[in-house]
Amino acid sequence: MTEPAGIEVVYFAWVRERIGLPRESITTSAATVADLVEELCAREPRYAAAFADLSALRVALDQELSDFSAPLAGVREVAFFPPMTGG
Amino acid sequence: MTEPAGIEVVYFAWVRERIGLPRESITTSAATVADLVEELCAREPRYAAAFADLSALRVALDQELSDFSAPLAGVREVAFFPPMTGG
Amino acid sequence: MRIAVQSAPFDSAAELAGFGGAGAGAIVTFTGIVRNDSGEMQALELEHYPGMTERAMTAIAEEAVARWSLTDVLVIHRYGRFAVGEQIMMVATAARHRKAAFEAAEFLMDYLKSRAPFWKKEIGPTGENWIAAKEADEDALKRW
Amino acid sequence: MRIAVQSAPFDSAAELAGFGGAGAGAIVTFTGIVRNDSGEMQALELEHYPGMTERAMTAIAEEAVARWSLTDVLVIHRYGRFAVGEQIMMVATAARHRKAAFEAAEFLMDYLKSRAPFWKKEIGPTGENWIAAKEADEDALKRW
Repeated sequence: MTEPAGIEVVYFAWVRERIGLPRESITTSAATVADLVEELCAREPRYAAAFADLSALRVALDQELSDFSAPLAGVREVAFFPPMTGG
Repeated sequence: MTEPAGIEVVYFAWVRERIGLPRESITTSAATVADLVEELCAREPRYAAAFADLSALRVALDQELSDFSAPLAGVREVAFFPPMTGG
Repeated sequence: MRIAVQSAPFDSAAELAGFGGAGAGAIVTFTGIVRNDSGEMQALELEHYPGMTERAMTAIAEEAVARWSLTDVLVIHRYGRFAVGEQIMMVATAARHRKAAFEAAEFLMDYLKSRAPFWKKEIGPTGENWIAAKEADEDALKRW
Repeated sequence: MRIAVQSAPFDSAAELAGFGGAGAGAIVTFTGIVRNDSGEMQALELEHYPGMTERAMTAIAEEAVARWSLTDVLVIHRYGRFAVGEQIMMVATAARHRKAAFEAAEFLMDYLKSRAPFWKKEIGPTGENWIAAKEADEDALKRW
């Protein structure tokens, strides 16, 4: 746990649909992305449903691909989404 | 040697330049392309110069790539040229 | 170098006017078109991550320029709702030689597919369906 | 399928209007441009073998269509005298998937380079020079 900080959390594709909103501002003391996911899952079943299988998810910190073990210190925007399908 | 037959012989790129003409009709009893080359080389030095190194030449029979050992029977057009450089 | 993320259609011919750069001997383009694989698709929806999309596309294009000494590069990717047959994206690469132009274009496509934040959803008569990423797409990155 | 051997310039945009065929999801194009490698070239001359050129180009294009199930193919090759920067040739391939479109375009280029009867001559300030075929060009055919 670190000092509570304000962070933007954004969701895309079916993660957005399961959680039911595209973005939210939260205050968290989660130290890592994994901690943040745990905190969100504890909130409501729709979060637990979206994060049920982390291997099916990707995370970006301040718009750079990252991973679930990454620290959140200094991060302003966390994005969760499924593997990308552009092209 | 086969029955003498009329054949069109065409030259491209530096083969044409060395021989000094783009095409000629000849009557030959050469059985193969190699025989025809030998016959041409015996004519004049410019032919011998053009055909000095057969590994630097390609041959087409009736507009299909072929080789120097191919028979000439039934062929109407023989073309000699260096390796191609299209694209 | 031109990178564009847009919902509007693009005109390949207009985009390629003046494309190439000094010393270019080879230009390769790729255009992606909406297919109707299931035969029942009514539309394709492409969602993206504004901001990150431009960053990711720029980073991928800059890497291609550096690795293949490209004399020019163009990447356009659309988002929004598409009908079957519509152009969805294009890339163009210019280099001195053809091998570099081809390789760079394939590199761009492989990376855009798995590293640019776009997600495709098929709209059909019985509902909507997010298209899953293929393992082969991720594997394709390993050759670079 | 469209195969053209011509001395006149071509307009890529016009050539590609309507190109693709049913079910195409990927279109790859290659355009070859006259480079000035020596820095001293004043013009490039391309000689070809009328009749055989069309036959060879058609055979190569038909093989590409068969091997990669192309939905469309286009090959244009010019001959005559060119200035640096001029478009000399183009190919376009359309297929369901990008891998097939890319491979078929590279196959067409590799074969056109060594199997279509064209010969290039560089015209410079001190004279003319036939461009020699590269061993690498012949080797490139082995991968197909």
